[in-house]
Amino acid sequence: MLLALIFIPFLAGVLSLVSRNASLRYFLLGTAAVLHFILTCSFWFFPPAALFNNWLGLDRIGQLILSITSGLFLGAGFYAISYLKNEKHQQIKDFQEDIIFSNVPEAIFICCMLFLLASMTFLALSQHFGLIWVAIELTTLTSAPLIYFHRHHRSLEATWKYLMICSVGIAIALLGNFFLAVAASTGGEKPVSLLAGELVKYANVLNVKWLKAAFIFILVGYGTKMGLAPMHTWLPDAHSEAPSVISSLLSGAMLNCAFLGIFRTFQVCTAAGLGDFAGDLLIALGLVSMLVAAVYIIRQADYKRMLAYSSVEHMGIVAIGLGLGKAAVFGSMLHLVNHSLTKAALFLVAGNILAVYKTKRTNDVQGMFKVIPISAFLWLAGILSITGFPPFGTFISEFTILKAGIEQGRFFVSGAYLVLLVIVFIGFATICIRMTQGSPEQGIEKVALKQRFLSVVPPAIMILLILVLGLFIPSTFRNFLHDICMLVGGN
Amino acid sequence: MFYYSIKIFLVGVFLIFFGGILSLLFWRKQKLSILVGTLGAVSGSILGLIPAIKVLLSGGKESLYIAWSIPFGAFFVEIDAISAFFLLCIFILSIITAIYGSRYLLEYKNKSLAKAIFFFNVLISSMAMVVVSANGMLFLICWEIMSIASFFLVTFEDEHKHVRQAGIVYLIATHIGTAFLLVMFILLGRESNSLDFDKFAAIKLLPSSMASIIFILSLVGFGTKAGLVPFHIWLPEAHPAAPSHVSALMSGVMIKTGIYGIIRVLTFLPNPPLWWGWLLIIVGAVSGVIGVLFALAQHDIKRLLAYHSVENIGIITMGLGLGVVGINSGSQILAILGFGGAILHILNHALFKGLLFLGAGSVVSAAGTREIDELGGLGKNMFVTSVTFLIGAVAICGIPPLNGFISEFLIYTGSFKGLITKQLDLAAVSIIIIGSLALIGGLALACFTKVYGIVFLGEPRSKHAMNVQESSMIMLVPMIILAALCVFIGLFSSITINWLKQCISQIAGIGPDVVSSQILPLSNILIKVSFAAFCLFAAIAILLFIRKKMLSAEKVSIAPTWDCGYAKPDARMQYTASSFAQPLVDTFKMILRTRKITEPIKDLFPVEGQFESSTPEVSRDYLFNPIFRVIYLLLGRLRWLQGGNIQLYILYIALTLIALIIWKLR
Amino acid sequence: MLIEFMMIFLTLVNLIILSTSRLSTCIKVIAFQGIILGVLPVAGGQFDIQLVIFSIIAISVKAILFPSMLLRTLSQLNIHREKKPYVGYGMSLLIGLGAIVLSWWISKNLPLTITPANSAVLPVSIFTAFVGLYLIITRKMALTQVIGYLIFENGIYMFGVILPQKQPLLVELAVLLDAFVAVFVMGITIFHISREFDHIETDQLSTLRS
Amino acid sequence: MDNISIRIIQPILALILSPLLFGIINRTKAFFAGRKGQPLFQTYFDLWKLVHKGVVYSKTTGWIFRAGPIINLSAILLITLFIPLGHSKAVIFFDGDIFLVIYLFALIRFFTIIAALDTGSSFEGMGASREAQFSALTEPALFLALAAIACGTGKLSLSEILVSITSKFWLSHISIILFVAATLIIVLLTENARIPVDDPNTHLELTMIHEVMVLDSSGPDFAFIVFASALKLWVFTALFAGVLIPDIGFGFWPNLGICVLAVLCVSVVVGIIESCIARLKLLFVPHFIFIATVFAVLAMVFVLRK
Repeated sequence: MLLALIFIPFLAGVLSLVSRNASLRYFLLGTAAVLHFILTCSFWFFPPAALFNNWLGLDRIGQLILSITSGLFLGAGFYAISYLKNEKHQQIKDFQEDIIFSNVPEAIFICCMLFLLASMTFLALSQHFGLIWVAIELTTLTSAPLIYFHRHHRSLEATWKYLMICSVGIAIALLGNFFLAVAASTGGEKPVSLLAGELVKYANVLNVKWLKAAFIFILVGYGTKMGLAPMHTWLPDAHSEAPSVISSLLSGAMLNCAFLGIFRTFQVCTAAGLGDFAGDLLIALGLVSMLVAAVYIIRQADYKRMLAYSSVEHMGIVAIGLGLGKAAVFGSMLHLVNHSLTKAALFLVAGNILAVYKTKRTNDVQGMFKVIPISAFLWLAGILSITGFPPFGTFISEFTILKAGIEQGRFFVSGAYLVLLVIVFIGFATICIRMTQGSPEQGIEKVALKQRFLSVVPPAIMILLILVLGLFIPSTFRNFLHDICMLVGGN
Repeated sequence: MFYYSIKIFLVGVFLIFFGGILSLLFWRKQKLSILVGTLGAVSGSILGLIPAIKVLLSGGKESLYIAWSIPFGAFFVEIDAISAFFLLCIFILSIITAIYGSRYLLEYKNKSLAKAIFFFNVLISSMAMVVVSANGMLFLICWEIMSIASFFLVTFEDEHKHVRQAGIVYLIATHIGTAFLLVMFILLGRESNSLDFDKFAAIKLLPSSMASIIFILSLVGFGTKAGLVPFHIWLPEAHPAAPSHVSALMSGVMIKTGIYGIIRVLTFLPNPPLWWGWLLIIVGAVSGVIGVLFALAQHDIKRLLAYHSVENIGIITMGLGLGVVGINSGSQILAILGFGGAILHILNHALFKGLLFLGAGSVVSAAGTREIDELGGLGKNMFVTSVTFLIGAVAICGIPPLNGFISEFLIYTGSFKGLITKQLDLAAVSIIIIGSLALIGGLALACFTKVYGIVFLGEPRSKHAMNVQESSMIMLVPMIILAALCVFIGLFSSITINWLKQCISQIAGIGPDVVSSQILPLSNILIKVSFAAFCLFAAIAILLFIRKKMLSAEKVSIAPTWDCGYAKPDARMQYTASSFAQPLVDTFKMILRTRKITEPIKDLFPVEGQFESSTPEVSRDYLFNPIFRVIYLLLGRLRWLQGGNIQLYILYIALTLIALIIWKLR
Repeated sequence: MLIEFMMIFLTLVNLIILSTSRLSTCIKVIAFQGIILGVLPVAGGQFDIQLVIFSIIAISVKAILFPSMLLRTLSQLNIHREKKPYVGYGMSLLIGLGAIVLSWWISKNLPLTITPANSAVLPVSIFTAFVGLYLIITRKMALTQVIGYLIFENGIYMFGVILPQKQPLLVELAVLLDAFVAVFVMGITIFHISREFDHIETDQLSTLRS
Repeated sequence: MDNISIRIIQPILALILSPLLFGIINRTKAFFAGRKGQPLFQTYFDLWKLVHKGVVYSKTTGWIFRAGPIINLSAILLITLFIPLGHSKAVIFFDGDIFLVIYLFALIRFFTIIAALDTGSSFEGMGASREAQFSALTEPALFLALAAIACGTGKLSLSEILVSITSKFWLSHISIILFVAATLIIVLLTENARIPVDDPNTHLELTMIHEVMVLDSSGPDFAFIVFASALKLWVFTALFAGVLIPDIGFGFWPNLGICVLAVLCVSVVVGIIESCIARLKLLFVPHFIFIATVFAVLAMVFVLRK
């Protein structure tokens, strides 16, 4: 089963690479996404058996990440079909500078999307730290060509930075893995293998100092991929230059995958009684991320970059939640889900806005309610949700984290967290809400009317899910999240 | 059967909400969508009134607890006397404004009204839910929904820049307020490890420092919504921007939810220290005086009314402070008078401020401008509007025999009672209350004589005011009802005060029977007041009769106004609002900081001169803007981080690594 | 004995890289490093067949594939020298010397209970990693940065080699493969860069900011 | 002497005697100016004459202008029921009737002002504006003064306060009495539009406050207005006298007589003041009123000192 989960998208990718026929490719993309989703859903009811003596297995956290990824990919996949149909023409006029550029061939694009899905699945399933590393590197490599979809110098620059920075970061993470190996080997009489389960089980015999080193290196390494400041620098560039559907995938799914790597290491640390040590690090980086995000979100001139920075902020929130431990972990996990759904939806809507207004500058976008009412509504809902307004789920998760922080007496952390949240909100409110109001310039209205069905349904569903999560959390899901908290000694 | 009446309430709330949904569905057929929305609002409100009135009169609690799956959350709603009182205000004004709005909205040509109706209904239902929700999570969610709904109503005419600006200011202000509330609820929950209100109330022996922190947080958080100085900056922006019936609802009851929050928190925190009372009274006094002063300096009628909301919130807060002082000093009558005056004033303000905003609305829709100086002489063509507005104006100045006087009368009596105890601290707070109330009264009178005199009397000052005609009956009837209610409470105050017994006793934490025994002499006094009022009416009637007799023989002639010998009297020569207010504005210029642009006329045959004055919000210009400017500056300092240079980026990674190692691995 | 010499060589070539501006030299050095790294596991003396296979693969990738790829890119680009870097070559050399001392000191203080085949391996690996990172940070050419990345990874790889507990072969191979693909993609990107900008100086690649 | 039928004498006296005050004041001024001056009962003649005249209404005005005088007169009539002459109970009294009285004055002010604005004349507007300004400033002073005296006596109703100003109390609280009296006299001058705040019989409209507001009134309406202002003066003087002169304790009638006498004297004093002081520049009037507030606060301080 698990292998099937990995190989479906992989094979589909290969096929779409070789196939000559566009509609066939779309078909492949759609079917792969659907199959993958169905399989993933089935795992909720029939837990699959682990493979290769536990090298591949599906534990709670993996299942969470996997489900998010699969769900988002389903939405993004269908959105991508409508998007690609829009982007058919060979030569495209760039709207920022007067340059003509072409797109990466569709085959490569779809193939890479599917490969990305495969590698993310692989990551979610892999239980061995070596494999995790490999998988994360794979996600980087498969997503790089996607960012370079529009062949012009800005996306090229973004791609280059993405590649370089992430590779360096991941290399550092490799060193962290080696340290982990050292810690595992120098502790007890016989070396412990790098399987997550084993490490957790024998955590008490691990060598503490090396474990600490390992966590720091892995945190910085995977943190780069996850977008924690100040290693986040690739993120806004990549998200703003990639096609919106890709940005939504990167922001909604890939960041979580990097987070998974950190989470597993954190798991080992808590098991070894280093919870506070690791927690402090996570909180520190989390706060820095929120600060940096706040710096760039106020007065941000480009709404896609805005969303990207907000991803940095929310990754910071997730890190803080994990670092605070106990009740906060629940909030953190919930926030992971909420952020993925909201941010993905927002990026997809941003794609619609871009398609109609032909600009990424917030000042040039006005009167969305008159031009693209549905997208405008979704956009507004998304903005409210991403800034933590009830009745959206994000409010609950952020509130939970804040509550835990205050109840643990971490007043400075909680205070900074709250203040930064408010500042970010101010940034969003002053910039993004204005886009929906007012009346548009002439000439835009005509473009408006034809808005593809597929381009609004996925984000709409995601927003709806967030709304549901804000009003009602199924008890099974709640217990599920509680089990995840148990993994890191939460409650 | 036991939960019967709260179920009714919930059904009502649902009806209101459902009406909103329907009106959204029927957005194509404008008339229909307005109809269903209004019907939903009215019928739902009437249903909701039933349990509210029952609880308010008979006391007791109606509660319903349903477990809820979101963390710390529970669907826990409870109507006690306090909630019931606020529900009364909310639903009455909702019915009135909904009916009014159903006609008023038609003024907006070619604009989709369904959105306005929908959010209006959402606003009503969320307000109702806010005052009954007995669980922190539920409260916060309803609270924020209320904010969002009102935000969309404020930005209804979002094609104007200033409206968008107002909306943003409002949203940010209310969100910052909510941030304080989050912390407050979490702290309360920390003490009682639950977010249910009954658990909060069960907290005893709270460390006094913690209690004070919670109180301060609630004062800031709820004060922002209520519009206490200096957190009131959003208010004078938002109210003019919104459609008038929405302003009436917002100013009449929505900002009162902030007061509700403060009261609710006070019931959680037993035996408050004296300085809380001091704080409340000082904040209230400042809000009252500042509010009325700025109101005096405004030229925009709705903005002026908005500032008067600040003033009245100040009066209410002073009443609360007096009550707190009473509780602290163990003098029950003081507590009863303070809290009683406060809540009665809440009701009264809901009535006459609603009335005034509706009146302003009908003026605006008739004349098409909010500039007071452009109007004049509207009283002749708009008789009903002018009379109802006059009643509202007299009431808000606290002049007998109308309701505004009664609530101020209670607060005055309370403070005098505090004064004659000759205890220094009681006397001191009483002096503050008396002095500021007196000043507020005088200034409010100046302000409303200005508004009424300039808008409705004299000659039209511009073509806007030339040939206006009276609004339709659907808009007039609600105003008449409100005016009637004002008169009723003014004349039968002793009855009204007895209705509020339960509520007062619950706020003050005094047994109902004690309260009624304390209220008895008070209501006797109020009966005397009503008697005096009737004497007044009798005297008026008699004098009218006498004058009729006198004039029956003599001739009554009509002539132009005596203009002291000017050749060509002209409407432009009339006193304007700004010239009327100018002496007082100058007297308080060091607070108001009015900006004037003057171009005096020169030499014998002068070319035209000009004079402009504007009074911007001081606390925004001198308090908040600087703060935000500093924050933006500091954050802006960091913008070089994302310099675009990849080598630098990778250096960050290396440095972070080193820093973390040095931090944690030494 | 053998390892001792290897280490000395490695240190020297690292220093050379720091001080040279000639790209081709850098690439040759990469190849040289690759060979050494490939031999290193077996150089300890124990002849385990799995190890041998792996080292062969490693050599073929690190010492042959990478350099050839890079050389091909270089020939396409028709440029030979790194223009002026952020830090001059002499200065870089000094810094390199400092780094050597530092890495020896660090490796002294590391509580490494295991004994590697040779006490020099650890410091040299650290030094190598440092040099790689240093190149990435201070040089402007995209190509040089790729080279830096390779060296960086080599350093880390060396550290992995001295671990007593071998990663399973599969993982090792996967790691290699990843590195390979990474470099491959980077090569492509560099090609595009050169075509887009007709130079590969990444300090020009800074239009996206804030 | 709590029997209502006797207490009713107080308002009746007010009705009868109040127009006399203007006469007295004018005579005093005339005396100081060395003129003969108008007859003492001039005001009565004026009222009589006005009552038998017709009225001229401006075509700008509406019902407000017609209702104003009536409402004002009835309000002031109502007030007289609360004002005790001498140290006995008034016709109506209850705890807190002070507020009712003060706010009834506010009612009068309100309708005077809007009636003035109803004519649309710039002069009457100007008068209205000044009236609004000054009365807004006097209100705190009056309130604080009454609060002080209430605090001293420990009573909340006007009648009881005055009743409890016995000679004993008077001696023990002389400082308070004086401060309150000082406040009251200033308030009296301001509220009744006397010099130095306003000059009732100048005819330079620009300097007038109260007179200019009634420029357009005529006939019975004007009669009502004049009568109302006479009553207002009476009420304030009675209050002033009641506070200043203690209960000598010979029962109701002597007190009444003394009080009436005192009222007349006060009007003489007002006349003297008017003839000694020049009219203040309008900009200084707020300062003048502020002095009253200062006195009131001082009184308060002295009360709480005990």
